[in-house]
Amino acid sequence: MDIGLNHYLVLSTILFSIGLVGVMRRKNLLMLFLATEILLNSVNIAFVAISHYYGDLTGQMFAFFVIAIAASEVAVGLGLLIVWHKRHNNIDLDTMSSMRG
Amino acid sequence: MLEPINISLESLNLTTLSPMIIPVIGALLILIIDIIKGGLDKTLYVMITILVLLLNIGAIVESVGVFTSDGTIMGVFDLVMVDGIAIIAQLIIVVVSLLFVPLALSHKRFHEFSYPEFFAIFLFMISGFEFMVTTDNLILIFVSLETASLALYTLIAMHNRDKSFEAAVKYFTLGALAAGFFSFGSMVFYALTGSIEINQISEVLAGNGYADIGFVLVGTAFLLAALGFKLSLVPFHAWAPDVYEGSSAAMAGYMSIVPRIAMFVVAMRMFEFLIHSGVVWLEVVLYIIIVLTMTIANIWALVQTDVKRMLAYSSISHTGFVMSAILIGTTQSNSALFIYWILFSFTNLGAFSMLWISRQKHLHKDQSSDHSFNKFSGMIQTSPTAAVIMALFMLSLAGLPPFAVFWGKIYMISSAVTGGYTVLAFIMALNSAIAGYYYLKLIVYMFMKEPEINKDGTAFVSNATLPLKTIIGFAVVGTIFSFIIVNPILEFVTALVYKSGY
Amino acid sequence: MLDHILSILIFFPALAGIFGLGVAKDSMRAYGTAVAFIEFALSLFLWFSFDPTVSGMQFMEELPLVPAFGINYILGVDGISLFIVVLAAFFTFIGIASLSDTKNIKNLIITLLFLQMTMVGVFLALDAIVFYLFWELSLVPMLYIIGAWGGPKRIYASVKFFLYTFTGSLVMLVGILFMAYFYYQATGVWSFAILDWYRLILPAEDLLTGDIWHMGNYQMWLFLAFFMGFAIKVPMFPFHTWLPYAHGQAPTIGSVILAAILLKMGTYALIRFLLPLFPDASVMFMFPIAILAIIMIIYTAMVAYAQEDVKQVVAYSSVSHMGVIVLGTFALNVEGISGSIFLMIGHGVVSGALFLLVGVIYDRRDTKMMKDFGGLAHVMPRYATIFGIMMMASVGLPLTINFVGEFLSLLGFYQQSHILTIFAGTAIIVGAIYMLSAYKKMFFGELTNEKNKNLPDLNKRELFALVPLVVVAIWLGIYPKPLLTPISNSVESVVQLMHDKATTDEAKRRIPSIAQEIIITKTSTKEMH
Amino acid sequence: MEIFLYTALFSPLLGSLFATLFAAKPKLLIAGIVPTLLLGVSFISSSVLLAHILSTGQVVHVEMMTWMEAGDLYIPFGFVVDQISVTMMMVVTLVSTVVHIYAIGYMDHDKSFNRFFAWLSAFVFSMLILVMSDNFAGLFIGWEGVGLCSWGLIGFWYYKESATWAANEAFIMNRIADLGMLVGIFLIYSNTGTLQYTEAFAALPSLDNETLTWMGIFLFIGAMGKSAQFPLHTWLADAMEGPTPVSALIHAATMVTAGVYLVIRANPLYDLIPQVGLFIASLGAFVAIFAASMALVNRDMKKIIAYSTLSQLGYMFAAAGLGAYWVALFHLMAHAFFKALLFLGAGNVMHAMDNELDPFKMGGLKKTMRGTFIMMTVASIALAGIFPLAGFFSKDLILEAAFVNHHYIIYSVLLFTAGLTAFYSFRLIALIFHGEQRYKIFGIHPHEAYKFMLVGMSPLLLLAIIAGSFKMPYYEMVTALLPATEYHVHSVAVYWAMTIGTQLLAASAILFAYKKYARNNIKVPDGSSAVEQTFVYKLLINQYYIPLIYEECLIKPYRTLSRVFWKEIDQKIIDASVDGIANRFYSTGEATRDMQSGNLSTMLKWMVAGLVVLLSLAVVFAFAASHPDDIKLLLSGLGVQ
Repeated sequence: MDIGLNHYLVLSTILFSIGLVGVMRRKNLLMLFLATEILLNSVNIAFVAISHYYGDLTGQMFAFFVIAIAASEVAVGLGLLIVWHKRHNNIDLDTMSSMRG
Repeated sequence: MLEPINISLESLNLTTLSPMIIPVIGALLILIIDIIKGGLDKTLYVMITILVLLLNIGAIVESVGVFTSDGTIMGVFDLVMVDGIAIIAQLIIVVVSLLFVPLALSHKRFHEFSYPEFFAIFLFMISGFEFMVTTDNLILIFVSLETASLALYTLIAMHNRDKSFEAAVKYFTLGALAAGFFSFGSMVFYALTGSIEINQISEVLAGNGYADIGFVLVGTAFLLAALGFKLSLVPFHAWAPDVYEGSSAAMAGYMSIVPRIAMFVVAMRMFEFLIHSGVVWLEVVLYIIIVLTMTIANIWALVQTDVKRMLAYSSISHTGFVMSAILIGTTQSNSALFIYWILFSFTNLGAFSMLWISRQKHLHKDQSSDHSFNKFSGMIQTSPTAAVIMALFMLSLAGLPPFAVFWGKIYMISSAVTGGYTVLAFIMALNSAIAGYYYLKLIVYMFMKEPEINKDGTAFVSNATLPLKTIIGFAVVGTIFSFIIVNPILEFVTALVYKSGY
Repeated sequence: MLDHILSILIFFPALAGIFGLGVAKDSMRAYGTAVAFIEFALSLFLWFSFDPTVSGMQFMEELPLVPAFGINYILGVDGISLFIVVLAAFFTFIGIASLSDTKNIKNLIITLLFLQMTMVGVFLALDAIVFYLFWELSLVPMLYIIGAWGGPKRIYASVKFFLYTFTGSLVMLVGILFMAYFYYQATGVWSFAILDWYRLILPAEDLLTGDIWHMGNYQMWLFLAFFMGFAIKVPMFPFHTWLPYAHGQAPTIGSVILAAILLKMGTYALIRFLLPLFPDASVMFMFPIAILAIIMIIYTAMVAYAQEDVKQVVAYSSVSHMGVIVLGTFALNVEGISGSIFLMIGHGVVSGALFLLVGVIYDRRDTKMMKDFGGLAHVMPRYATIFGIMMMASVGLPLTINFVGEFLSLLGFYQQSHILTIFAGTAIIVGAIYMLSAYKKMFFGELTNEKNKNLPDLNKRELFALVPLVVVAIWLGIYPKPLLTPISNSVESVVQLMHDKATTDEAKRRIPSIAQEIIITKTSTKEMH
Repeated sequence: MEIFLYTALFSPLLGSLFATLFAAKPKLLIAGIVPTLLLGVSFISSSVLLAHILSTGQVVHVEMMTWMEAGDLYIPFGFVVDQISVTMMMVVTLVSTVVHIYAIGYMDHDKSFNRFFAWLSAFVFSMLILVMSDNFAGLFIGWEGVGLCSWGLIGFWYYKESATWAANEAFIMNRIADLGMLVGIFLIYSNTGTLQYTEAFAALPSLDNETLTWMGIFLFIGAMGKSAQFPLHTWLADAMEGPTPVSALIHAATMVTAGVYLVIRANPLYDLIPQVGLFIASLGAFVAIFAASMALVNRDMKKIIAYSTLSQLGYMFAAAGLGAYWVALFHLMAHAFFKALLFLGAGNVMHAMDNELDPFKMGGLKKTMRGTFIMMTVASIALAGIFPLAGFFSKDLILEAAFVNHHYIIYSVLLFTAGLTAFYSFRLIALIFHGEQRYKIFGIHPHEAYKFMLVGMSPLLLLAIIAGSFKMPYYEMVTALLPATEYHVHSVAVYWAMTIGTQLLAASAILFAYKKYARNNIKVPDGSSAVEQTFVYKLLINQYYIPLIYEECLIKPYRTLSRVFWKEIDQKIIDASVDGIANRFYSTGEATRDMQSGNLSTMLKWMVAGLVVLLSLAVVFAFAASHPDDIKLLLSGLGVQ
């Protein structure tokens, strides 16, 4: 059987769901970032597939931008993560709840 | 193999970019100055920023003229779309930023302001917001959204307190998730229509008569979640109070106004065509979300012990209030949205600035947080003027006439009435009744209790300098004499909104 | 001068309040008294330059505020509002003059002056939004007065007062916006000018024939929305519970202003808004409201009888009297409405005086409990006399100011319903019961309590405040004509307007037609097409 | 003539104001003299007016100024002096002048001497307004005015608990009746459109009988209050707490007769509704015997006289109810004279006895207090209706009226009451003035009152004797206004039989009373004697337990109910629910704020959850989208268009 658009979309959806689950389950900040990366990249797959399907480049452009943004997010994210680790030397989510209510 | 496309430069009509470019250039300038000679005083950067923003305003005013003469201008491969709401939003963004910048010149030194990067990033963020409102291209929206957000996370983190880092991390993580939502949503629409420009999407959808409504709704759900996060609509609001508490009062005030107006514009572009083309689902969901946002935020604001956190919740509830404009989706309601936000930003910025000038370096022993209520008790006796001004802002936020927010409120409720949302109108009214309580709470503390912590009123103006006082004075004047400026604003806004077809 | 006298009346006190910031603390009372006196003189000037034969608005002023949205700053005065304004000025003067020294008296007086601005504004505004503006604004100074100078539970009382009324008036605000929207639909222009609204006839179902719960029955819904706001202010039963707290905790001056003026806002608004705007709905709700009013009269009178705190007695008695006012208002005929307006003045004078009197003894003894007194007539004959006179005025003895109002109100409503009027008439009985027993507890009997053995009688300042009130209370009881004529003139035009606007037969029947041409002063907004 | 009218009306006010000037000051003789003189002036001008009326027969009518004017309502301050009001004026001014003179002596030692005269003259003023007004509103002013003054005068000794209680009772009971009167006034206005006597009465015949009946009933309710008719009678006996001159003036001669005056004044109305008239007459007869019975056993001198007043008022109402208005008025006048005299005499006795009121503790006073003895005896004879004193003529007329109108029950009741009256009056006389001097054991040294007081009382004495002779000229005068009902008993024989019979009855009652109480071995009853054990005695001495019933069934329930309203309903229900609503929001906030846990992964879960909810909603709606009309319908409730 040949791989059609739907398969890609299903794949991306699955990946996205995995990402969501990860986001919800992970208590480790780093892992959290990775989960978000999965989210974004699952979307990329879909974009690329769709743009191939339609035969126009917009989708791929979007994918590139997403990649770029993902990268810069990681930059900022890791920066924050490092500072946090310096101060508390852990990166456990449950420790950061000084503000509540 | 694509043929090379040749485009004439003027067809790009790059002038449309000018409002966004100016802050970028300014930011680069700052960085360069810092590279050439470091360790310069913050005042320099503040003033440069102010100048840049003034230029920016000039550019926007320019485009106002162009717009009023010959309608919406598309530029740069139709990526940039300068229409009425874009212009108004840009004006709000830049003016508020202009009001924000001097707050950096506080009496106590907070070292984020001593970094030139702070101002550079600030300017980048502004241009990001401006891009966000001047396009209907989902890519550009996405990119600019992220630019602005990432800059914002950094600015928050630069406040360099434990809480601020925590806030930044929370905001960032949730933001990343929201980004995922946004991209997925736009992906769905792209899949449906093969386009990522909102107006084309709407055409295509209208063309096939919303054949596969199910997927439209899915896409909308994702976008709604993403925008809802940025607008801090319940249930996507969870970050807001913490981030407000974590960041400096000034920054919190800024955050309560500028990012939201940008997002409002995006939401208008994204959702109103759906509503008008009869997507009942969106109406219902928005209705529920709005009511939830107004009510729950109010109810949680009731029980706060820290003024800044209370204001955070109150601004959430105000957002819900304003969001109803998008649900109603008439010209009146859309203009009401901007009018409300303009008037609201006066008062809210003023309120946060009042907190900012009362910011101490070190907390008093029986003071739970920076701006706990009991800190303000008996303020009328120790520093009456400050107390009266604070009370003024509170009353305005509570929507008491004749202060600024009142006019926005009546116009908004009236638009609900006119749009046929009777029940919603009453819910709005009753919510501002609930809100009355917690604004009153602060007034009670200030006017009716004996001084507890600050026996001498020094703490209330500990951070005050001339620039800060000027800003507050500006806010005060804007709040009290709003009834003079309401009419011109109303006419201006309505004209522009109407002309851009909302 | 005359063209802007109303604006002057409104803003002079506020301005004076701002300048008051510059006055030294110890000479503040003199300043306040002077300002209040000037204001009072101005109001008298307004009265004398007022033409009693004209039934419509006079001294109208108009200024665009938010013309794009039809909000204009429109002022005007007619027989209905004139005397309440004079009363407001009068009582602020009396109140400040009789003010005994308290902590930060400066803030207090400045607050009072701002309060006066809002009060006068409410009664002079002819634009719904401007009206609403002053209406809401009046809460703030009162909140501060109760909350800062009040008794032990002052914060609870003040916040309750604020939120309760605030909530009500927000519902009213929605009503106002609806009204403007309907006017917009009918005419294509936004306008909040009351006089424009007067010319708007809203659809209404007949209570007897039509289905009243039909959404299209706009009059009814709007009526309810407005009524919500007013009823809480009046305060109508069962929305009255904020009042005892407010009075119980407020300082004397607060109670005086509250009872004398602020409560009148509600009843005034009933006449200014509800009746002319929604004649059919008014008829539709005449009996329900009348029954509420009767409950107010009897029930609160009995509650007043049960009180142990003399101030609470007076507080509940005001609720009871407001019941009569509301009843007279909903008589929907000239006698009734004129009577209720006159009773507003009368109740203002009397209850204000009674609160002042309670304040006198509170200053001396720091208690308001009647069990602490008894036999005061021995030591304070003058005080007992004036209290007695005011008490008799309060129970509506003929030749005192209240009788005229009560008589006319009841007489007016008698023409709508005989039985209900008989019930309402019990006011004169139950009123006598609680007042006389309170008076007996305070003044009669042997002087038992040691602390009362050598209380000083009224001093000059107190006499200065009280004697004029006694004079007014009796003078207007004997010769009410100078007030009654202009009042009934304006009321006639209101009633005629209602009759003309009424659509249902029931309303036409209930609302009499006065054989006279009436003119609604036109505002500058476009005519109805 | 107007000038005399005004002087007659306003000089008492002047006197009152003058006395008020010194109200708070210690005793000042002038504060008593001046009002008295001014009352004299008022009396003289009233007599001038009387002469004027008698000579010319024209009514004096003035309209001083407008009082109320709103819509169709127009009420002036108008005063009229006609045959009726001039009679009342004469009675009022004369009696009150006498009482004033008397009071100067009586209140001699009272520290509130000045205040007393302020109140007393004020009363006269309101009474004059009451009788002279030419419209119902003015009548009502006077009506309430006298109520106020009687409140002030009953409670004159405000430090006495009983006095103040009686004062409030009187005021409130009158208020209850006044409500009836007010409603009557409303009725008249809403049916005739005016409150002026002449116009209103002119409009009456055109009204249907039912309306008229209601008018009559409500007005009469008002009359019942002032004239203390059953069941509103209890206040009158308690009102005796006031100083004796007050009892003489207000609660015997003038105020209590206001009710009778009202009925007489409204005679055109009551002529149209005989059924109500009959009711009034029957009630009057009932009250006559009812009060008399209570007077039989009572042991309080003043209360006894009060009850006799009550019973005489019953006579008046009986006459008025039967349409014999002029007779009622005539009896009113005569009664005013001898009853005032009786009271003032009682006042002297009280002074002599150090305010002792129990006649059983007196006895044998005729030696020491000859003048008083004579006066009271004469007054009592007049009261008993013995020929040729005033009482005979007036009372016999009433009996005749009853008889001739074939109301034999009323007649016999009244006749029997006449006997009782004679008995209890002379029981009193006998106990006070005859027999041995029982007061000695209480160590009291009686003394006669001041000369000038006795002199002051003498006009009343004279009138009590000769008033009867005015009958015919008076008849001539007053019937110009009132229906002339000249009674002709069927036969001379019956007439004489009746008259002599009545006389014999009264005389025998007197003798019986003397025989029983003028003995020397009267002992102060101490509840031991057999008589005091009988049920009837207990019933009478306790005033048929009516005050008790009022206390138990009206006052106490009212008190408790008020408390329940306050504590339970007002605070626990209404206020609590208001606060409850407010607190609900707050508590909800407190309860749910933990949802804002501040934990990052919880927040993430919130967001995802939100998204999931949205998606599931999307799915649901996608299915429902096939038939959107139902959705619209469902949503219209939300106001969504």
